[in-house]
Amino acid sequence: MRIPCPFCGDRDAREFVYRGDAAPRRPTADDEFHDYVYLRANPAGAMRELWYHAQGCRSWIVVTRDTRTHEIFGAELAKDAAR
Amino acid sequence: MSRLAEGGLIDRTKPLRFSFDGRHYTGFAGDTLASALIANGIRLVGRSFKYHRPRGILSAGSEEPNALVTLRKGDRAEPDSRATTIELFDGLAATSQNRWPSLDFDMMAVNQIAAPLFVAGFYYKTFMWPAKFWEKLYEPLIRRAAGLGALSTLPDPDSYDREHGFCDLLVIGGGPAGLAAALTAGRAGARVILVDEDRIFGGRLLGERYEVDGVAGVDWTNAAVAELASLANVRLLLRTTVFGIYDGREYGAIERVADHLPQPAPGQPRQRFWKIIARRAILASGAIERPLVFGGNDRPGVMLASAVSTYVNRYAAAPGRRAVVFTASDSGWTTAADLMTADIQVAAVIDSRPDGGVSASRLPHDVETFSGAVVVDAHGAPLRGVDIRAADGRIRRIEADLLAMAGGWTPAIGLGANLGSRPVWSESIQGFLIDVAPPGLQPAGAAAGTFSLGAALADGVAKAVSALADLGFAVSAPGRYEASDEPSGVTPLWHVGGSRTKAFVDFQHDVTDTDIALAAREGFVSIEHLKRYTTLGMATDQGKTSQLNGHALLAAATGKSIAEAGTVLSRPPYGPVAIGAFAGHHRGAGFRPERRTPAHDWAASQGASFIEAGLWKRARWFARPGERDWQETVNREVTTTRGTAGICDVSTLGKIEIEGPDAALLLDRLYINTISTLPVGRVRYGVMLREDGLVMDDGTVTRLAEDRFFLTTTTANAATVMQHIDHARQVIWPELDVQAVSVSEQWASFSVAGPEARRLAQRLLPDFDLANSAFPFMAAVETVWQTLPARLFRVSYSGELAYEIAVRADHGEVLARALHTVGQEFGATLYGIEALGVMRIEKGHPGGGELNGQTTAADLGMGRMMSRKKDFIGQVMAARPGLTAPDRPCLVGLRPVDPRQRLCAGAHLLPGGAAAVAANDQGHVTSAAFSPTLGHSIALALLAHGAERHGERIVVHDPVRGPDIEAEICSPVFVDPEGIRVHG
Amino acid sequence: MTRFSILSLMKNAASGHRNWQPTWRNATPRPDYDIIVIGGGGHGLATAYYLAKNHGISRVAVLEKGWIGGGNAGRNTTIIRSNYLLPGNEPFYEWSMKLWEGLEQDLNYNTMVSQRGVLNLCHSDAQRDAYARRGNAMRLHGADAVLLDRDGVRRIAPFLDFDQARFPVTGGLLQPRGGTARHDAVVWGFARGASDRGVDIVQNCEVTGFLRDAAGAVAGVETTRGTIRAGRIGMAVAGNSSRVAALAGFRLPIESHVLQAFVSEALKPVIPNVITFGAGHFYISQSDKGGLVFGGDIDRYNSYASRGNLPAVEDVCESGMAIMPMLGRVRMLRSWGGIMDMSMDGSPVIDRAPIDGLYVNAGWCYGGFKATPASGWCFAHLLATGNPHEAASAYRLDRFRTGHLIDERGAGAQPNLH
Amino acid sequence: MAEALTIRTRSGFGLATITARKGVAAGAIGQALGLVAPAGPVWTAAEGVMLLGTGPGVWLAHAETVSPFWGDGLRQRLAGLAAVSDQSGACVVLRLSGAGARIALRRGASIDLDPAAFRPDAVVVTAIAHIGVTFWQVDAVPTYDIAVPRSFIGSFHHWLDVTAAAIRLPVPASGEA
Ligand SMILES: Cc1cc2nc3c(=O)[nH]c(=O)nc-3n(C[C@H](O)[C@H](O)[C@H](O)COP(=O)(O)OP(=O)(O)OC[C@H]3O[C@@H](n4cnc5c(N)ncnc54)[C@H](O)[C@@H]3O)c2cc1C
Ligand SMILES: NC(=O)c1ccc[n+]([C@@H]2O[C@H](COP(=O)([O-])OP(=O)(O)OC[C@H]3O[C@@H](n4cnc5c(N)ncnc54)[C@H](O)[C@@H]3O)[C@@H](O)[C@H]2O)c1
Ligand SMILES: Cc1cc2nc3c(=O)[nH]c(=O)nc-3n(C[C@H](O)[C@H](O)[C@H](O)COP(=O)(O)O)c2cc1C
Ligand SMILES: [Zn+2]
Repeated sequence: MRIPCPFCGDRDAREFVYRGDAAPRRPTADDEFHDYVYLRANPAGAMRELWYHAQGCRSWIVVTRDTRTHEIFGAELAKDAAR
Repeated sequence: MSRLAEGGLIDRTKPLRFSFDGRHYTGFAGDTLASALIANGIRLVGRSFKYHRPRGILSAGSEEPNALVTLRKGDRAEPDSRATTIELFDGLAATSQNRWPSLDFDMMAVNQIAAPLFVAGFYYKTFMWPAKFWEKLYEPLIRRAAGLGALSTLPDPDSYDREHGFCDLLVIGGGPAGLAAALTAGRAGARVILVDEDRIFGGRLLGERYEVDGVAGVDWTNAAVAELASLANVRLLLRTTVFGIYDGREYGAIERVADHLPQPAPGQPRQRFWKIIARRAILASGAIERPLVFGGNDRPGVMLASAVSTYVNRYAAAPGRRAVVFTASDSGWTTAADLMTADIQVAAVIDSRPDGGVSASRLPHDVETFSGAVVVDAHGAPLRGVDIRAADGRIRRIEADLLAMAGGWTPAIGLGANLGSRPVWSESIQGFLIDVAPPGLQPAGAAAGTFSLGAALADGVAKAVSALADLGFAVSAPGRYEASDEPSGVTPLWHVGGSRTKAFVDFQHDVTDTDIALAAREGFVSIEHLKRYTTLGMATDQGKTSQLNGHALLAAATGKSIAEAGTVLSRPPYGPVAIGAFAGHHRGAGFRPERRTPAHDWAASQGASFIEAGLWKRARWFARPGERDWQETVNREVTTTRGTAGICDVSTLGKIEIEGPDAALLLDRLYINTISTLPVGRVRYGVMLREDGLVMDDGTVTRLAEDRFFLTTTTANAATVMQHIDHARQVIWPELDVQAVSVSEQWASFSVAGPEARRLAQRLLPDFDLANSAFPFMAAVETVWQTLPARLFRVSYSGELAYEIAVRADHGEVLARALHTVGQEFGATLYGIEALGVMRIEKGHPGGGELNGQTTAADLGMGRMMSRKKDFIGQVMAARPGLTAPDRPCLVGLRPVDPRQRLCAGAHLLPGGAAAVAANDQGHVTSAAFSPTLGHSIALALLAHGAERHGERIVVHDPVRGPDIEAEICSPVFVDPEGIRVHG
Repeated sequence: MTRFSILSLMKNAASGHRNWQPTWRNATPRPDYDIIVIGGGGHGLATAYYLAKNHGISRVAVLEKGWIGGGNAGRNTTIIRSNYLLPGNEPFYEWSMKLWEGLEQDLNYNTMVSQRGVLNLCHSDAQRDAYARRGNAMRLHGADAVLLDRDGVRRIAPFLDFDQARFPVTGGLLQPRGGTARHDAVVWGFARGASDRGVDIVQNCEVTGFLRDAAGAVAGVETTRGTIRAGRIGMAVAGNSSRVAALAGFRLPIESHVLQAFVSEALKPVIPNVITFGAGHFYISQSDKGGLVFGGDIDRYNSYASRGNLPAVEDVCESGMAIMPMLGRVRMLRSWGGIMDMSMDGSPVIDRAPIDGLYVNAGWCYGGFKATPASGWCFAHLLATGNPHEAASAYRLDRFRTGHLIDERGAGAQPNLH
Repeated sequence: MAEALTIRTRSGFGLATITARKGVAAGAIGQALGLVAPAGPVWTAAEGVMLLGTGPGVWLAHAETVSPFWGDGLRQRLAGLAAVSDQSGACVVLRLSGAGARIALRRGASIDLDPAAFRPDAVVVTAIAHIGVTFWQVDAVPTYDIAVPRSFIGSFHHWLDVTAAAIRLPVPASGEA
């Protein structure tokens, strides 16, 4: 599998660390922390997810990928991702 | 000898000696082991899996289910190798498998007598009584009988390499379709990789006698390959099997670099693992001929017709003297013609199609032919004759030592299903074809069901043209090829009824027609259940020749069409791949890289023993002559450090620089304690939590400037913490203006600890005021050592007066030497991580045993460090009841009541007198050591209500290692609890 | 139903095996049941079996979207063991081990439970101590555990790399009662037992929605084969837990990840036990057919495709070669993947769902095969009585809220690290 | 056919990581240093200083200098614009040259090094044999410089030796530049 790092270009997935659903935003209210820490989207289909280019440019990126086909639709730097 | 007098793509000037089961034979360069065996008249090659039936050679390619041998000997022995793909080399030694004592006389063949019991799934119904007998009796028996070849158990002596390929077009298979595709793309200027698993290109052309553009197929191939080789944008890979298709248009392939040699040259890898990224790909993998299912179809001497042609045409080896051809397709007639051209007698051609006889005119002279007829039983091992049932129902025996069967062709589309799309049935070709192809891939030629040569060539061109168009390459004049073609019609015959002997569907696994019927009867009617219940298609050939016949039989048994019954998925690898090839360089000591500190070699010269700490090699201790054991060495290192001074390499700690206007703010959010109040030039101990509230890591934070900090992490967590910080600043709080970079590799650092540490350090830095007043505990400074930037920290892990000195890594060894030289004047010792560990336990500092991802800051006695005045990662979740429960085990010290006894980490803690059951389990020992300072064993432990129980006695329960020990609970700080020494 | 024995086998052989009956009834769904179990994997079928056997409830349907055993039950590396550390886990897995030990006689089906021993290798003092901690915990729970030194390991597995290894073997933790079982037979055996007791096993029946009553409780399911009613519904859909939960309108602390497994060409017996590597991700055993069945770490990205990619393959093979250099010339025959419900603390959930009448059995990660009998037993208990079985009492859904986590590895809320 | 490959260990250079402050564009940083700071994974050079783009807003500065305080100087020049960390001791830089250099790197890294695809000024941060490395092409011979974290250099050499042997290359003893 190749992950399209917005900075480095397409790279072997082995260079990356994965961290799931990119949607959760760190909450401010205490009672929202359970969901933030434990409930991440796990859809069968397109998903925006976090990857860290650990053996590359060290960017956290948001990749849009279909979890059924592994097809990748695009990627952007997490710090630029729409919030 | 069965070698034909002339012809074939073998080099008769290069005879090669080889042995099979200890007997010696000769073949020629260009032979496979199978063709050489055939040329030597050997017909019995192996034994089947379950019934141990004698087996010969079925095919001439990688689909072979029967002719499996163990190739080579000793540590290079390779069990389960297909004789049909082994290239002959001089001195080749092969042995047959799965027989005892010999291939001709196999005791295990008694299984055949019990065969009526050994039907599909029989083992699920028996061997259950008595229960204990399974492991002791039944299973060992089954296991011994099963399995094929034996593994040497010696380390593989060969090496494996890897390579990465990138291209516009990958062409998988260099038969006519693949060659035509590669030529088209190569001429258009695209970057092309053409692979074939054979030793030469040509595919079926090598085994056929067709012509292309008026020249022999082989000559056309040679010209095509020569042209391709002349193109700089084309890469040709022979002996290379594409074994799998993966995401991102990635193709895995194995190049057999040296398998055709007696052994690899020095430094030469045996095989090379390719990862190829191809924008487009063409699957021109051809088609595989199907056997016919009739009684005795597994007997040595019964072969695929196309294989017969290949042996005769390509290898000039005659698989028999008197042949019968049994065909359901036109290609059987081609084989009959090939045999006759080679002067091999064709006793009869039996075509199951009522109108099959029309092809008789294709034969050069008269042969007895039967239409609408079948072979019902084959006799002899090796084959002596066949019983045929003519159209009128009469049975007739025909003597023959070779039966060529042509059941039709199955496109070799296994790779196309690798991404999970099931092939679909095609009525027109009576076979399964790729439905949804992997992105960028198109099948071509026989793999696309385009069987005839002319059409396959044209399809190769057309598919290449379409791929090139996608990529924006212009093709000016696509090639057109004229082929001397023949019809390729087939009317499948899935099963011959009325046989009296076993009819095999899956040869290697001994799955018969009746097994399939039985499975259906027992409810295993899903194609996937059928597979698992009968093991159809699960052998080393993955059912390349058997799958479709089996599925057709299931369809018939359940009254469905083949399209409804469906087929199973082919998974990688397409052909079996040596595990060593996937591992490549990363085995043995090269499994993972090794990290060495800058002073590693110097430490070794000082007598250091090293130990793994993650990827690092760290000095464990520095033994001196005369020391009896490591304990004595470590005791000395600790005692000398505490009494005088010690020097320790701490370069492995993770080191991170954090800069920017918001650096302090970020650090406040990362650590449980407040960092923003830290003055410049000072160090603070800090603890980080994960967002779930459990401790992630601990370390020090130094403020180098108002907006510049230097962090240390534990050796084990360096990468995790860096990732965590990047996550915090890029994902959680991208609005912060803060930069972070790892400088772990930049600094070599050494700890100098002990009462003499100041004097020692002062000698190193004569111009710097190290007095307590000027440079107190937890002070830090960027300074200069000799002419180099250096950093000095007054921090202590050992609990002694201590300094950490760091210089650029490339000067680390120089610093180590300088410290040692000065140290010797003071009687300082070098110490390793074992002594470091003892001293940290003596001081009650948490280490690996305590920072195990399951503890909270409070568990470790650091609950009060958690600031309430700010938000930090983990704060909220750390407050959950489960993480704040008063009965959570917390950090205590333990000392044995009998000071001669030793405590061990991993022991559990039980109240005195309580039964050794889980209900009484109150905690466990996290770290333990012998304390030379106290003269007895000490330990840290996590114990329920531990903080309130100092002075109590408890049982240290360690049944996996030894008897219970009584211990006294105490403070985790064993040495200098007031912390006077560090301030000294 | 014919009782299986060597006698019945011989009798049937005499009649050309023409009289065997279907192993289970391939049922057509009825309009309503007392209990519906979603998922015809090992857990769903075992649940149905024990509902009928232990609780006398047989108006039960098992709804399977494909063919039974086609999920993880048919894809796993068949290791059974009860070598857990934490008090929330160990009693449960030890109970499962005990059920395995009597399963064949109970089911009258040879599931080939083979107690050949599970050996976890260790490579450092710290790891040895962690294994000691675990072994001691197992012993406190009445399970068997033996801590081996290097020579002890060498006696069992002389073919390991003791000399050149990057991370030398220093010892191991052996559970002699651990081993393997024939995965497909477990599915078929439970199906046969359940079907025989009246349970309807319905294949090609995918649950696509839930029916609710006026009070909001579940009242049945919508399926690809129509509406089926029941007041109590248990979901045991492994890798699809999040999807089925979403149909019911709630979220689970689970991510679906792919784990690959591999089998080699068949070899004569060479690896006696189950062996796991401690300095990398690799485990291996040899099937009765002779194939070396092995695997390692998950692919580490969310997936619903039952297949993986090369990095995980490389990692597994590197790790295999690191401890068993004899594997170099062994050829991998097939690879495949299964979708696992990786939970946020690496431990499962057997609990009520936040919706009345709906019950969750999920989060088994890569270790739920060994749990099959106990999971079925405990889930049946919960479905039948409404109360958690004591062996599974820690597997609560609200533990993430309360902080009573069961995190064997200490990896935190990061499913792909468990 | 033996492809040429020479391997030299470089010395006497300075290395530093430069990370732009939030909102500071590459242009400003380049200006402060007297060259064009690349915005992508490529390098630029002027007056003995090279800027290698290794990440978004992150560069590795490489200078032919021997001053141990070079990093501090850089920090002063970029005050307010970027964070600077000296890395002069962090890496061993090897220079691989000859047709074999491309083959060796291709065997190690999953990067398309074909001249048709690889820019002559490209910078690659990747992993070879599980070791995180940074390499860039110096000339069309081709010659590459590759920065290997110092603690890994032994293992990297081991990989390089085996790989060089595998492509049938005589491995020259690595000498100081
Ligand atoms: C490669 C691999 C190796 C493993 N190795 C081991 C091991 O060695 N030891 C071990 O203990 N565990 C192992 N496991 C884990 C173990 O296989 C699983 O935890 C366990 O099988 C899950 O329970 P199950 O058998 O009920 O799941 P499954 O067999 O997956 O059953 C769930 C069923 O639910 C069905 N389903 C899903 N959605 C619906 C729907 N909407 N409607 C109807 N039906 C539906 C699915 O089709 C499936 O058949 C491994 C897993 C994998 C993938
Ligand atoms: N007359 C008939 O009924 C009939 C039927 C089928 C095929 N054919 C003949 O087959 C030929 C069709 O041409 P084609 O080019 O489509 O097929 P081909 O069989 O000639 O070539 C396929 C090639 O692909 C290679 N290959 C297969 N899988 C591979 C893999 N995974 N990795 C690497 N290499 C792989 C094989 O070694 C082979 O060389 C014609 O010569 C035609 O006459 C005839
Ligand atoms: C324990 C075990 C052993 C297996 N042994 C074999 C085998 O010997 N031959 C084979 O072809 N497949 C074997 N398989 C793999 C199956 O063929 C199949 O790949 C797996 O059940 C997943 O199904 P799928 O590939 O259809 O998705 C085995 C699977 C398991 C779980
Ligand atoms: Zn990147």
